This record gives sequence, C-alpha cells and structure tokens, in this order.
Amino acid sequence: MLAFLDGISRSLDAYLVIAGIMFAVGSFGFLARRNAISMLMSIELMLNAVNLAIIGFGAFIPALHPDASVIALIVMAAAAAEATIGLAIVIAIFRNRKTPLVDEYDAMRQ
Amino acid sequence: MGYEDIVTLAPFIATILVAAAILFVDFVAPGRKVPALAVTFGGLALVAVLVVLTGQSAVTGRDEVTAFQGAYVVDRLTTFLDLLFVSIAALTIAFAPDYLEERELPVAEFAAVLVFAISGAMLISASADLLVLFLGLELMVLPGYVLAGYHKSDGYSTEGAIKYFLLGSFSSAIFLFGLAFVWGLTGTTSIAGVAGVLGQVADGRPLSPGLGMGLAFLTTGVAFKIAAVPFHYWTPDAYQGSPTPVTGYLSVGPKVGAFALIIRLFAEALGPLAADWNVVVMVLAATTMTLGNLVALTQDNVKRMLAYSSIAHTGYMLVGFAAWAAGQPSGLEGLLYYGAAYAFMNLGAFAVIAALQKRLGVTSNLSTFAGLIRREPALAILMTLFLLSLTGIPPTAGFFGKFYVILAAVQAGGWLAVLAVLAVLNAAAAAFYYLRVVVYMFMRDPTTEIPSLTHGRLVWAGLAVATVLTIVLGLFPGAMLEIVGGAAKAIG
Amino acid sequence: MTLPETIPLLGIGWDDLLFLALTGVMLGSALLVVTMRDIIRCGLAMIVSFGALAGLYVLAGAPFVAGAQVLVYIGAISVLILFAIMLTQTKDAPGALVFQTQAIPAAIAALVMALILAITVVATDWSAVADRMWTFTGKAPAGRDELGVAESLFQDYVLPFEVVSVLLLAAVVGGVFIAKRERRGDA
Amino acid sequence: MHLLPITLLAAAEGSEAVAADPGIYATLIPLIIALPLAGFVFTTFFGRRLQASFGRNVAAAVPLGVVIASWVVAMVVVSAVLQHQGPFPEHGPGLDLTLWTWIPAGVDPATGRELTVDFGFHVDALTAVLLIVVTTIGLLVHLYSVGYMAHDPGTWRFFAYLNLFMVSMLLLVLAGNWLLVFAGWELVGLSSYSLIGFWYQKRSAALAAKKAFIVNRVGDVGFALGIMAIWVNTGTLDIQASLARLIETPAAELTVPLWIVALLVFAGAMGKSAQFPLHVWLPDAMEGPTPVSALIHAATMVNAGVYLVARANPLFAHAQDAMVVVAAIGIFTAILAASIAFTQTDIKRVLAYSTLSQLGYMFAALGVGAFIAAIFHLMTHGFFKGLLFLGSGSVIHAVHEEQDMNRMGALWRKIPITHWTMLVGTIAIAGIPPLAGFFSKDEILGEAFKFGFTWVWAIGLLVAAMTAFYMWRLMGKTFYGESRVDPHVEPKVHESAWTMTVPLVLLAIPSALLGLALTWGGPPLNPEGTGLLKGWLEPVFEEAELYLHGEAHAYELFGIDGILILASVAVATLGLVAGIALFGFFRARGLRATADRIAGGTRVTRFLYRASLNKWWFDELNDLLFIRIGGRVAAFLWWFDRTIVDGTVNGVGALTRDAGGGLRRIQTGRVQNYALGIAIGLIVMAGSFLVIVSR
Amino acid sequence: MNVDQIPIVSLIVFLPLLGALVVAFLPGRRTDLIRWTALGFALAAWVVSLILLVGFPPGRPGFEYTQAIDWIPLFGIQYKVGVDGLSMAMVVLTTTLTWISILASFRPIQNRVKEYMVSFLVLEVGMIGVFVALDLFLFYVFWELVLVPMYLIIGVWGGANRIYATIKFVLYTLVGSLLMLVAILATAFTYQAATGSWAGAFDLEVLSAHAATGAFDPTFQFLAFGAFFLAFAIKVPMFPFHTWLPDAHVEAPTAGSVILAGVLLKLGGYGFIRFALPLFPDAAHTWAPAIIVLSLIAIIYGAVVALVQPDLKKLVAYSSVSHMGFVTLGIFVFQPQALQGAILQMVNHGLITGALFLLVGVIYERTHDRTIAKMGGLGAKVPVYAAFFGFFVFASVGLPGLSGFVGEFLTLIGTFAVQPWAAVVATFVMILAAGYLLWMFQRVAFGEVSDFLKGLGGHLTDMRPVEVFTLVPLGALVVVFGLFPGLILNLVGGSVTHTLDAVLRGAPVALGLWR
Repeated sequence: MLAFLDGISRSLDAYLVIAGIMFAVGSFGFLARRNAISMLMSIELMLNAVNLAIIGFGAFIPALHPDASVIALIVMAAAAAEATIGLAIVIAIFRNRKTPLVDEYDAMRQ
Repeated sequence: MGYEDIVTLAPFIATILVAAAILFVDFVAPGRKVPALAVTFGGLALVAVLVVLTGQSAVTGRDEVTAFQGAYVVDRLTTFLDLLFVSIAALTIAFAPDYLEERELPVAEFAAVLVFAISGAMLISASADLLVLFLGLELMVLPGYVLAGYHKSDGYSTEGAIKYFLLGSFSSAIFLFGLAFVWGLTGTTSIAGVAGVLGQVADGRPLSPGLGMGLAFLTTGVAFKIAAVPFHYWTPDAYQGSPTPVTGYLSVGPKVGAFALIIRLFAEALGPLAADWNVVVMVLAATTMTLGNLVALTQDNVKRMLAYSSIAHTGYMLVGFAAWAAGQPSGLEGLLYYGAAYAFMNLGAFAVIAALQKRLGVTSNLSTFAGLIRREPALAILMTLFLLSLTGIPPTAGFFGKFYVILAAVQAGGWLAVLAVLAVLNAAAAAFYYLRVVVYMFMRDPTTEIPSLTHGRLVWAGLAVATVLTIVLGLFPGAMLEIVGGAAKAIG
Repeated sequence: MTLPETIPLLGIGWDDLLFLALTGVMLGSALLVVTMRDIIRCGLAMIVSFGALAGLYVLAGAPFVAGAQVLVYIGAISVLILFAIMLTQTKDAPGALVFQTQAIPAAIAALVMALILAITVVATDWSAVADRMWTFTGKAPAGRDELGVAESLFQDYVLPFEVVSVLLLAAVVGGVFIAKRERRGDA
Repeated sequence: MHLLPITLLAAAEGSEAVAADPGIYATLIPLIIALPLAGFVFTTFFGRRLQASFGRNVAAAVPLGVVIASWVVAMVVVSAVLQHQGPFPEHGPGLDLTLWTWIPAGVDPATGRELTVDFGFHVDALTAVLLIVVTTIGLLVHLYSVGYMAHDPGTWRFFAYLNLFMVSMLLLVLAGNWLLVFAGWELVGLSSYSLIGFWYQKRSAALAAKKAFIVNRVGDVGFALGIMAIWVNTGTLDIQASLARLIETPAAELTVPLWIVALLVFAGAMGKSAQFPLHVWLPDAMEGPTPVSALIHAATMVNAGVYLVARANPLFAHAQDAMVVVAAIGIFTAILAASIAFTQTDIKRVLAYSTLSQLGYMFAALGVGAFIAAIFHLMTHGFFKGLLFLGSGSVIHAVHEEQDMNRMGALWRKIPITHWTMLVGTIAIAGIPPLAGFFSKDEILGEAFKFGFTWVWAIGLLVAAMTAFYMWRLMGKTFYGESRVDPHVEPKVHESAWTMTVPLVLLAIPSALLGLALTWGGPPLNPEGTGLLKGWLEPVFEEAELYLHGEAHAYELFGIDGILILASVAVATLGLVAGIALFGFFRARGLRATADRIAGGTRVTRFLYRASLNKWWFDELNDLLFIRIGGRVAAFLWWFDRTIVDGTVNGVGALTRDAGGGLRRIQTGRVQNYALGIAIGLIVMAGSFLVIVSR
Repeated sequence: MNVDQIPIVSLIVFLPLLGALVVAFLPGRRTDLIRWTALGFALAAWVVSLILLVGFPPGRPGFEYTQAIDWIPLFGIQYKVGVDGLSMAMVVLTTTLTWISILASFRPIQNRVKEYMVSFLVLEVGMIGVFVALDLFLFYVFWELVLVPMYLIIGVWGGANRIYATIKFVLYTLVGSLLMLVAILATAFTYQAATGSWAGAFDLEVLSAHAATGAFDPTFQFLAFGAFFLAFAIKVPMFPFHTWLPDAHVEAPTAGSVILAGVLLKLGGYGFIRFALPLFPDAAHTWAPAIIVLSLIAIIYGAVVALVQPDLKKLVAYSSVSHMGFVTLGIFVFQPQALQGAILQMVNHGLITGALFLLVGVIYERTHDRTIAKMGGLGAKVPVYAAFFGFFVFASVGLPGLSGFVGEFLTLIGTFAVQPWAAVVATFVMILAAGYLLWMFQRVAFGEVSDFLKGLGGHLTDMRPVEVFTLVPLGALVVVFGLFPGLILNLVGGSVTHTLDAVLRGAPVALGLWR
C-alpha cells in the first residue's frame, strides 16, 4: 500500500522536502497570524525547519556529518537568543498598546 | 585556540569586555553617566588601538592573518571596517546622552547594548566562515532590536522595534535557510572553501537548482538587512519609531555591517558566481534607489524621510557593488568610500535631529525645522552641510562617494552605465527633499516659539567630528582613497 | 523477537514508518500551531511538533542534537513562550480574529514556496558537489559519535561557540532591559 | 594688455592712387562731429544745473555754440572738397580718415574675409553736399529752437537731443564704412526717438516716438542684412572698396546676388526715408516739437535713405531689377502721400505727407538712375521744407499751440514774416520757376522721361499738380479767408521772436535761389554747361550713370527738354490755380463750398475722400496685423511657455511626486503585509535565480 | 617678488572665501561692519583681477598663470587653474558685478545680513572657480558650489514665491549637471582606458589634446556631448530649458538677479566654449544644427514672449533668453567672427542685463511692485532714474556705440557667412527687441504719472548716490566696449583661435589680429 514510501527515511530528499514544507508552514503562520506570539512561534518553526535540513545534510552526506550537529546546536542557541529578545519586545509593546495583535500596531505607515 | 588566535581576536574580545565593563560600572555606580561614558569612550579608544595594531601586524606581515582554523581573518578590509564601526559607535554614544537623559533612559545600558551590536559588526567584517558570519549578523542585529525599542514607554519606539524584530527574524530564517543550502551543496562553511568549490562548479554549467535556491534565499536575507527594495519595509517604521540617536545608528551601523556581510559572503564566498547574482543586484540597485527617492519626496517627517533616503543610498552603494561584480575593482572601493562618507554625514544629520528633539514632545516633523537658522544657527548650518553631502553636492564626502561609485559604474559600462545615469537622475530628485529641509530651516518662519536649547559638549564634539570628516572626505579624499583601495584589495 | 524487515500490509520498513509517523506528527502539529484559535493550545502544539522533530533527529543519527532540542526548545523556549502568552492575555483577545485579512494570499505564497522548494530539492543532486568538496579540502570524515560533536565544538568551532555565548549574553542584557518595568511605574 | 592706439591714419587701402596727405583736414573732419558730441555730453551732464542756475538761454548757449562752430568747420571742409583743394584732387576718390580700429574681428581663415571695421570717415563731394544741408539746416533749427523752446522747462534736454541728432546725422554722412553708417543710422533713430518723444508725458508723443523707432528698425533689419551680404560677398565693410569689389566680381562668384543686396540696402533706406509701406511713422512723428519736424522729418533724417542709395549707386546701377523696384516704390509713395495730404487738417501733418511725397520723388529719381537729380531735390527740398516746417511752427506758436488748420485763417497780416517766408516755400515746392523746387523737380521728371520711365514721369506730373494744390490749400486755410482762430487767442496772436524769424528768412533765401545757384553755369540757362551741382557730383556718379545710360545727350532747351519744362510748369500752375480758386488768396475768399461738394459728390469721390482722410487705413491695417494679431501670437506663445514648456517641467516634477505618493501606499504599517511583500519578493527572487543558474 | 611666483589666480579665487570666513566670524549685529567687510573683500578680488588683466598677454592661445597641484593623485585629479583671454574676461566680469551687487545690496538687504554676505562671497568663489578651473573635476566642484549660495540667496531673501523658484532652479540645474558628471567620468575613464594611466584623465589640456587626435569615438562623443549640452543648455538657458529663469529672476533679490543674469548664465556659454567643443569636436558638429535651431527659437521666442510680460523682471528675464540665444548661435556656427560675437555678447549681456536688474531693483525698493501696468510717468517723477533706465534699455536694444550692438552684429555677420538663413531669422529680433523694450520703457517712463505712483508720494525718490555709483561703472563699460570692443576682442582672440582650431580640426585658425 505505501510501498512507494519504502526507504523514505533513508532519503535526503525526503528530509529536505519536509524541511521545506515545515519552512513554508512557518512562513504561512508568520504571514497570516495576527498575534505577535503566534508570529514568533512561526519563526521558531522556520528555524527548526532549517535545523532539520542541516541535520538531514549531516545524515546523508558524509562530508557534512561532523559539522551538522554543531551547526544545528549553534542555530538553536541563536534561535533562543532571538526568542529572548523577541518576547521581551512583545511584552514591552503589550504594556504600551494593551494588545498582542500586531496588525493593530500601525501608528507608523506610508 | 592558541595564543596567536587570542591576539588576533583581541579587538573583538576587547569590545565585549568594554560592554561588560560598562555594565559593571553601572552596577557599581548606578545611573551615573560620567563614569559609564568614560569607560565607553576609553574602551572604544582601546578597541580602536587594538584594531590598528592587529591590522598593522596583518598588513605588515602577510596580506592577512587568520585565526581559529581559518574562521577568523584580519585583513585591511577588516581593519577599515572595524575602525568605521568603532567610530560609528563612539559618535552614536556621543549624541545619545542628551536625548536619553531627557527621557529618563539609562545611558550605560544603551552604551553597553550598542557596543555589543558593534562587536557583531566587527565579527562580520572579520569572518572567514559562514557560521561566524551568521553569528556576527545575529550579534549585530539583536542588540539593534533592543535599541530600536529602547524608549520602551513610547508606543512608537516599541512599535518600530517589534516590526523590526519580527521582520528581521523572518529574514534571518530565510537567510539561514539559504546558508544551509549553500553549505549542503559545498560541504564547507569556510568562505575560502565555498569559493573554491564554487569556482570549480561555476564552469560546469548549468548549476544545480539547489544552489540557485540557496542564492535566492541568501540574497533575500541580505537584501532585507541592507533595506533593498522590495525588502525594505521595516526601514521607515523602525527608523521613525526609534529614539533619534538610535535611528542614526540604525541607518549606518547595521547598514555598513550588512554591506560587510555582502562583501564577505557574495564577493568572497559566492564570488565565482558573480555573473549570476549580479543581474539581481543591478535590478535591486535600480529599484532600491528609485523607490527610496520617490517615496522620500512625499514625506513630511524628517526621520521618515531620511529613512527612505537611506534606502536610496543603499541603492547607490549597490551600484558600486554591481560595478565590482562586473569586474571593476573601483566598484568595491567606491562602495567602501560611500559607506564611510554616508556613515558620517547621516550620523551628523540624525545628531542634529536628536539635538532638536532633546526636549520631550518635539516631533521630527518638518515644522520643527522651520526657522531653525534663527533659533539655532549652528545646528542649521551643520544640518545644511550634512544634507548637501547627502544630496551629493561638492565638496562634501557624499559627493565624492557618489563620484566614486558612478565612476566605477561608468567604467563597467553597458547596463551599469545606464544604472549610473539612473543614479544621477535619482540624486537630482533627491535634492528636492533634502533641500526641502533647508527651505524650512532658512526660508520659513518658526511656527511656534521654541526657546533655544543648550546641548552638551559631547554633542558638539561629535558634531565637530562628523562635520570635519564630511568636509575632509570631500575635499581631500586622497588618504581615504588609499585606505579603501587597500581594503578592497583584500577581496581582490 | 525480531521484527520483519518491512511492516506487513504497509510494505514499508520500520524506520520508514517511524519517520512517517514523526513527520506526520510534526507537520500536523505545526499546522495546528499556525491555525488554531486558542494561542495557548498553539503553544502546546508547538511543543508536540518540536518533540516529533527531536525524534526525527534521533532517526537521522543526531541524538545529541535531539537532546539539545528537547532541552532548549521544549524546556526553555516553549516555556518562555507560554509565559509570554500568559503575560499578554487580554480579555478581548479570544474574540478577535485569528487571521489577517491576507490569510489566503499568505496560504498561496506558502504553498508556492513549498512547491518550489520541493521541486528544487528533488531536482538537485545534493551529494555531487559536496563529495567533490571532500576531495577539494582533503578533510577526512570524522566519527559519528557524540564525542565527535564535542570535539568538533571545542576545536573546529570554538569561535562560533564563544560567539554564541556572547550572543546569549547580549540577548539577556537587552531582553532584561526591555522587558523590565521601569522604576517610576509608567504603564 | 594693449590699449588700442588711437591714432589718426590715412588709410591707403582700396585706392591705387597715392594716399593724399590729409593735412589739417585730419583734424577738421573729426571736429565736425566732435563739436556737437562735446556739446551733447556737456549739456547732458551740466545742462540741467546750468538751466536751473542761469536760465534757459545759458543752457542753450553751449549746444548752439558748438553747432555754429561745427558749421564753420564743415563749411571750410566743404569748400575745400568742392574746390578741389588740399587732399581733395579733382579726380580723387575722396579722403579716407581712420581714427581707430573699431571692431578688430580678424580674418575668417576659411574664406579670407576680413572683418576689421575702422572708426573712419570718407569725405567726397557727395559727403560735402550732405554736409551743407545737414549743418546749415541744423544750425538754423538750433537757432530757431532757442525761441521756440523758450518756455519749455526741458530746454537743456531738448538741446542735448538736438546735439545728439547732429552727431548721429553727421556720423551717418561722414562714415567711411557700412557699419559706421549703420551706427549713425541707428543713432539717428535714437535721437529722433528722443526728440519725437520729447514731450513724453503726452501719450501720443510717447507712442509716436516708439512707432518711429520700431518702424525704422524694420528697415534696419534689411540694411543690417544688406551689410552682412556685402561683407560675405566682398570680405570688407569699407564702402568704396566693397562697392568696387561688388561690381568687379562676376555674378556667379557672388554668394548673395546683387539684386538681393541692393534691395536689402534699399529696405533700410525705405525705413529711414519713410517710403511705402514703412511710411506710417513719419506723420505721427509730428507729435514732436516743430523744430524737430523741420530738422528730422524734412531736412535731414529722412534724407538719409536717399543718401544711402546714392552712396551705393554702383551697386544699384548693376542691379537694375532692384532699381525698378526703387523707382516704383518711390513714385507710388509720392502719389499715395499726396493723395492723403489733400484732406489732412493738421498743418504739420500736411507738411509731413508732403515730405513723404517729395521723398518719393527722390527715390523715383534714384530708381530711374537720375542720382544727381535726386540729390539736387534733396538739397532744395531740405531748405524749402525746413522753411515750411519752421514756418508752421511759428504759426502754431502764434495761435497758441493750435495745429488744426480749421482753427486758423486770415493770419497773413498778423504774422507777416512767417506768411511771406512760407509763401516763398510754397511756391518753391509747387515747382514754379524760378524758385528752387522747380529746378530739382523738373530735373527729376525730365530725366525719368528721357531714361524711358514714362510711367514715372506721368505719375510724377500728376503728383506735381497735386502738390501745388494741397500746398495752396494749406496756405489758404492758414493765412487767408476768414479767421477761425479761437476768440480767446485771437487778440494775442503775434509774430514770433527774432530767433525764430531770422531762421525763416535765412531759409527763404536758399528756397528761392538755390535752384538757380546750383544750376549756375548749366542748363537750362546755359545748355552747354554742366551746372554747379553736377560738376561737384559728377565724379561720384559718373561710372554708374555711364553704365546705365551711356554717353549723356546734349541738353535741348528747344527740343525735348523744353517741352518737359513746359509740361511740369503747366501742371504746377494748374494745381496752384485750382488751390487759389478754392482756398483764396490774401483777401480773396475761396470757393470752399465747392471743395466740400466735390469731396462729398459721387460715390467714388466720397470713397476717395474718406480714404484720403483715413490715410488709406494703413494705421488700422498695422494695428490689426501687429497689435491685434501679433499680440495674440505673443499671448499665445506666453501661454504656450507657461502651460506646455513649463507645464512639462512642472509635470515631470508632479509626476515624480505622484509616483512617490502612490508608492508610499505600499507601506501599510502592518507587519504581515510587509512580510507578504518579502515572501513574494523571495518567490520572485527564487524564480529568477532558478532561471539564472540554469542558463 | 616676481609676479609669476604668486599664485595670483588662486588668490582671486580664494580671496572671497577668506572674506566669507572673516564675515562669518563677525558679530551678527554689526551689520555695517559686515557689509563693508564683504565689500572690501569683493573689491580686493576685483583689484587683483584687474592687476591680472593689466599684465595679461593678449591673443595667445593657451593658458597663462597656470598652477597645478596634485589633489587626488589616484585619479590624476589636480587642483589646476589658469586663465586665457576668455577666462580673464569672465573673471573680471564676475569680480566687477560682484562688488557692484554687494554694494547694491546694502540697503535692500536688512535681515540676516551676515548670511547674505557670506552666501555672496561663496558664490563669487564658485563663479570665479568655474572660469579658471582647468581640471574637469575641479570645474565640476566649482560648478556645483555656485548652486548652493544662489539657492539660499533666492530662497531666503527672495520674493513671495521664492521657494518654488529656488527649488526649481536648483533641481533643474542639478539634473543637467549630474548628467554632466557622468559624462566627465566617462571621458576621464575613456582616456584612462586608452592610455592606461589616470594621469591627466581630468586635465582639460591633456584631454583636449587627446580629443584633437580623434581618439574619442563618435558614439561616445555624441552621448557625452549630449550630457554636457544638457547641463550647459539649462544654464544658458536655451529653449526649451529656460522656464526656470523667469521664475528665478522674479523671485530673486535684486543683487541675486544681477549675478544670475550677469554671471550664472555665462557659465553655460563658457562651458560650451571651454569644455564641450574642444573635448567632443565631432559630436559638436553633429549636434550643431539642432542647437542652431534651438538658438534661433530662443532668440525669436524669448523676444515675442517678452512682449507680453506684465512684470518688469520677467520681461528682462525673457529678454535674457533671447539675448543668450545669440551666444549659443554664435558658438555653434563655428565661425571666428560669430564666436567672437558670442563672447562679446556674454560680457555685454552681463553688464547690460545686470544694470537693468539693478534698475528694476531700485524701483522695486521704492514701490514694492514691478507690475508694468502700475507704472507710468517715471520720467517726470524720477528723471535721473529714467535717464539711466533709458540708457540701458537702448543698450539692450543693441544701439551702435553701446556694447550690445557689436556682439550681436558680429554674431549675425559670422552666422550669415555660414548659415545665411539662420542670420536672417535672427536679425528680425532687432525689431522685436526694440518692440518689447521700448514698449516697456514707454509704459514705465512716459506718459502721465500713474495713480499708483502718485499714491506713493514722497517714498518715490530719485536715485541715491550709492545707486548711481553702482550703475555708473556698468554704463561706462557699456560705452567703452561699444566704442572699443577691441579691448575684449583682442583679449579673447587666442581663445577663439584655440577653440575653433579644436572644433574644426583642420588648418590652424589664425584670426590675424596682429597686423
């Protein structure tokens, strides 16, 4: 029934396509959600998609294997730093505007 | 990680230590600005000295010094850019205290965060490794988000910050995705390695679609950071919202930093594919300068107007970069020259705005500038100088920057010559909105009677530096030409 | 007991099944993250998604990263986000629309992006270039264990490692400043 | 830096003969101009103060003095020229004097044409004759003005202008090259502008001044182009040299055909001498003070055109097509102006149209090749028309600035000197022997007939009759019949001061005798001789006349020439008699009612009367063409400038701003919109790169 | 000390700059001190320029008193200045008009005197600099330097609609000059590419010599000339690029108008002669027919439009368009007499139109109005004024004996020699010029004193001694150059020879001025 999927877990393409889909899902969330924290979460999804791709490369291309994990860890740390700042800013603006809905932050435009 | 590595890394380490020291001083003597500022300027001076020293050893010895298994490089480009970053930081911090104190915002933390940001920019300029490059970028922009929202009780400031942050993170993710693709395809994070591999594959056309996709993601991410159209959306809002000294910094620090990134990434790592991405760069240059100028024409808020103008300046710089990619070394020299000139004149302009906005509640609308020549003649004259420089009127730094970039484009010929013509037409249109400010300062009567303010010595000192540099870089470009020439040779 | 090479009925290997399952959970919960109305549930779905991702890392032979994923994302970031959600709840928030007016264009854009990426990925021979890199640098492939990661981290990647710590420091300094209430209680 | 050496040089250029030593004349000739110039400068700067401190007569003393001095010097020079003394040998080309190089514009190496314009003079018999007219009449007008302007607050200014006019006119006459002629030409225009507009507060005077200058300029365009054409053809602007080269050069080698050159020069002459259709300025110019009319519009300025054509006689002689045009325009102007003079009631306007008519005669003479006759008439006309104008000024003065003849009449007893002198002038202009006009007019008509231009002769005869008639009309309406003078003014009418009457008398003498004097020793009194004037001028026109007419025929008093004399005397008498019949003579009343009846008689006469009264509607035509239509064109062009040209400029600006205004809308302020923009950008970018890398 | 050792040209350029600095540091309240100091420096520059003029050897082609200092050696950019006859004439014109303008500004300018004087002196630096620069880069720097002070002078001290006018002026000029910058760079680079060295790439003399060998290819020349043309045509201004001029003139303060008309417009004509022709001789020939046609349009069109102007300054502005048409016409027929005429016309137009603007300023200061329709009868009310006005009106009409005539006539006669029909068309402006100027003069000076002027009563005073003093030098020069145009013609003979030699590239041109 699903025989065509046999060996999918040993396919780099599968990892990368899934990473791509994940990235797209994150993008969608970022473009479509109104809540600042939802957008933040979407970004986390996108960053994880990147990590998935990195790990995928590491798993299937021997030359990349030793570096993949390290890179993924560093990306993770960077994501954490970003999240820290982001959440702090969200909280700060919430204090000012009393709403987490980003599309209402349009005092400045044109 | 040997002794050699540490010595080579010394400027970066020193920068971090300066930031830490500021925080420490603030912890010891909370809320007192003098010690914090003393540490800041002293520390930055030290950093500058270290930059020069490491740069000296790099230049006198070999063409470049690498450290950390080739992940970190000191060449003349590094030295030039680092000095520029340190100057930007010092000037920004000189302009900030007056403004911050009036709003009861701490000076020390501002300085510390700014120095962190600068350390990121310095890392970019010295990276020989894609991962370091990415981290440098993050280190540069994350404190930038904080700075944008530094006036946290102000709705505009936080709004600008969150827009900046959200979009910045989005673009970082995009950039990172592209980086992953390039790494996956080339198998190395070393810039030299990537260039080597690509140099080999570039001959065997067609290139793989994955590489194209990686280039697209990288280009998008970078275009965002330099605020190239159509990835510029954050710029006006973030610039307008930020506290004015921060706007000044944002408009030059991250911009020059991002151009450093472009040089390291596109010129060095992706250099072999220059023929491929240069088409895109040229299109970006054209759209960027045109849209930036056109929209700036209609702005009544000077900060926002300068934001759009900074977009336009990105376009001019891209012209230089495209000329380099088309085979003219002078393009890169022009870009660097332009970057330096732009940094000083734009910082100067924002410093004047910041000085005017010292009093809380003063907007950056054009009306604030009405009759400035009567209220504060010195500021009005300095502002005029900076605006003329931004317009590109000789003999100012801005003129020579444009001159250089356009020269390179003309040298390259073909479509770049067309781009050069487009650039000067844009410059002419830009004159309209820059001069509009002059109109208000000189030719309109003040709408409200605002008593003249006194400005701190630091502000005057900073303005003096910016002024002198703006004039010197325009009148006697010789020395700077040597420097950028050497820096550009580091890329080849 | 040994399991059969391939699972009956489905005709795929266990690895594949696990992979599919994890993928399904991950993508499914990711979709939930971006579509659900209640933001707290979104946060929880995100934790699930990241958990499944950690599983995928294990499957891909990167258990160290998987561990870090659990610690960093599920343990730290997700919790952080949940706290932030709590902090920014407003009374009228649930009633508000979830999506921007531009949800449909956003969906189309995301779909196009996914499609382009997928097509590109499939059309690319990923190993061709990287293998050549091997010959180019002359660098031998290292071992596959966690020790390798550590070695790599503290030898080849010592600079990025140091920088990451600076980055986190800066983020903390900045984040604290931004998030903390000002002394003279402005709202 | 070199200041140009201002030295007096005798230019040897263009003449094969050994250059004559100018001797004392090198000083005297420039002095003729320098004296009034000094007077002008002096009066301009000091006249106002002098007049304020010491009165009008003192202010007028210097200008008058210099003109007297200038006259004396001129007469010395003239006598030397005409008696062939000193540097003026019998068959010499005349004396060239160079003061300094005016325009040293070098050589065009491509063609070898040289443009070095000397500020220099050329003096020969023609110059001398003109000098006589200009300085003499000028002197008398100055003298007359002392009395005439005695009550005007701007006396000093008037004299300054008069002096300037003398300078200009003398420059025109003395100039040795075309450009200097042109300079004098234009300066004459300027001084006439100033003089016509002397009473500038009067709108009509200001308008007339402007009209005079602009209409003159129309002709000047032709003259200027003519000068350019001459230079292009000959590579020199020296009058004698260029004329010589023009006729020597084969027609095929000329860049600009001779007839075009001739017509261009003639266009200039038409403007200054007020020939149809550029005649419109002259009648209006009567707005100026009367001495001005006499000086400018009768005796000197209007003669400039005649002088110019006469000076260029070799050119015209070799372009006979152009000559026919000259003759035609001349004779047409003559009859046109005469027809208008029939009905005008302004005493000065009648004289003005009469001037036009007489100038037409002169051009007709030039056109038929009777150059000497033209100059002859120029001289006689200068004196008798000057006399008539000054006389009319005296009349106007007497009746308190009234110019309408309908408000005069029966003045002959009250202002006898004026009357008698004017009577002399009238008879002279009518062409009754032995007064001056008869000789010159008869000469013109006779030569026209003899040279085959019978149509010129026929029309000329008709005009002669008309002239006699309308001149008597003037006399009759002014001096005879019943008084129509304003009763308030009537008792105060008195003869003018001696400064005004003396010039009248002094002018009456040549008006009466000049014809005889100038033909002394020649026909008709002595058919064998050549006559005084002819003797003087023969060298100047010899070549041209020879080329045109071949050997001169002997004069036949009892042959064709006699018949022609009889004819012209007969028509003049006819006109005079008709005038006397209609407008009276001393106490005799005329039959004015008859005149009115004729005018209002048939449809044709009614039309002719109205046409004459309205000057054939030329002013209306010009008004339509240049003021209305021209104004519309100018207004349209200004609209075009603002709306189209400047509108395009502003439009580009506005378009740019609008583009900016449109583009700024994409900055919606919403992060998600921005993000979507970035995402779309990313997709486009990806597409582009996929295309690029797969090349 | 030997005169040759003094960098006298630089001295003229930078004396006003020194003056600007000194004035800038004077206390702003001491306006009289500021005025006299500014005047002093302007006079000093004038005197030095006169000294230079007196010692100037006339008629030699090429540049005298050259001084070259390496500025940006990387690109071979030098600070290189020097003068030939043409520059000399223009420099003296500039220094003369500047001090006259400053003197004329003493009374009308009452607020922000310091800024005004500084602007004026800086303006003088730029103008002189343009006329003496022998390096394209330096030339461009001075060219743009002129823009800023003029911008301020119009924008700060101008009339009601000054901001529109000044921005239009600057933007319009900038469009042209920036394109010229591209062309300058392209020229320099083309030279560099051909010779392999940047040395001399911006040096006018080197480039001219290079161009004389026909080294620049026609397409390049065509484009580069186009850019230069645009910059200069806007400055001259030629139809259809002239519409900034009336606006700028109407709004500018009197002295600004004087300098604008007197010197700034000359920058365009000077640029054609000094740069466009020698650098791109082939393109000059290609472009010449079009430029001649545009010049003719400008000559006639400017005059016709001037006819219907309701405002005195606008009228003079449009007359400038017409008069400057002669300059471009004379330049582009490539004929020695015409070129001499064009140069003379530049000087004369500077003097005459400058004076006319001064005169309009005099009446404006008293009436605060420039509407022709409101004037009338000035001759009776202010006779001295009317006399001066009349004098310069006739000078502008082109009366022989005054300087305007010779320039126009030489241009026409030279044009006639090569393009007869162009000369025929242009000559007709004699009528139109008389038309619009005399009509204006009649309405302003003649007739009854208008009600408007009567209403001013005692405010309408005749010329003050200072005003007379500003006009007398101009009037004197108009007469002197009218009678002795050789003073200028001999001075510029070398430049004319040199330029035509370059543009005709045939047999050497000799004017044969020295018999």
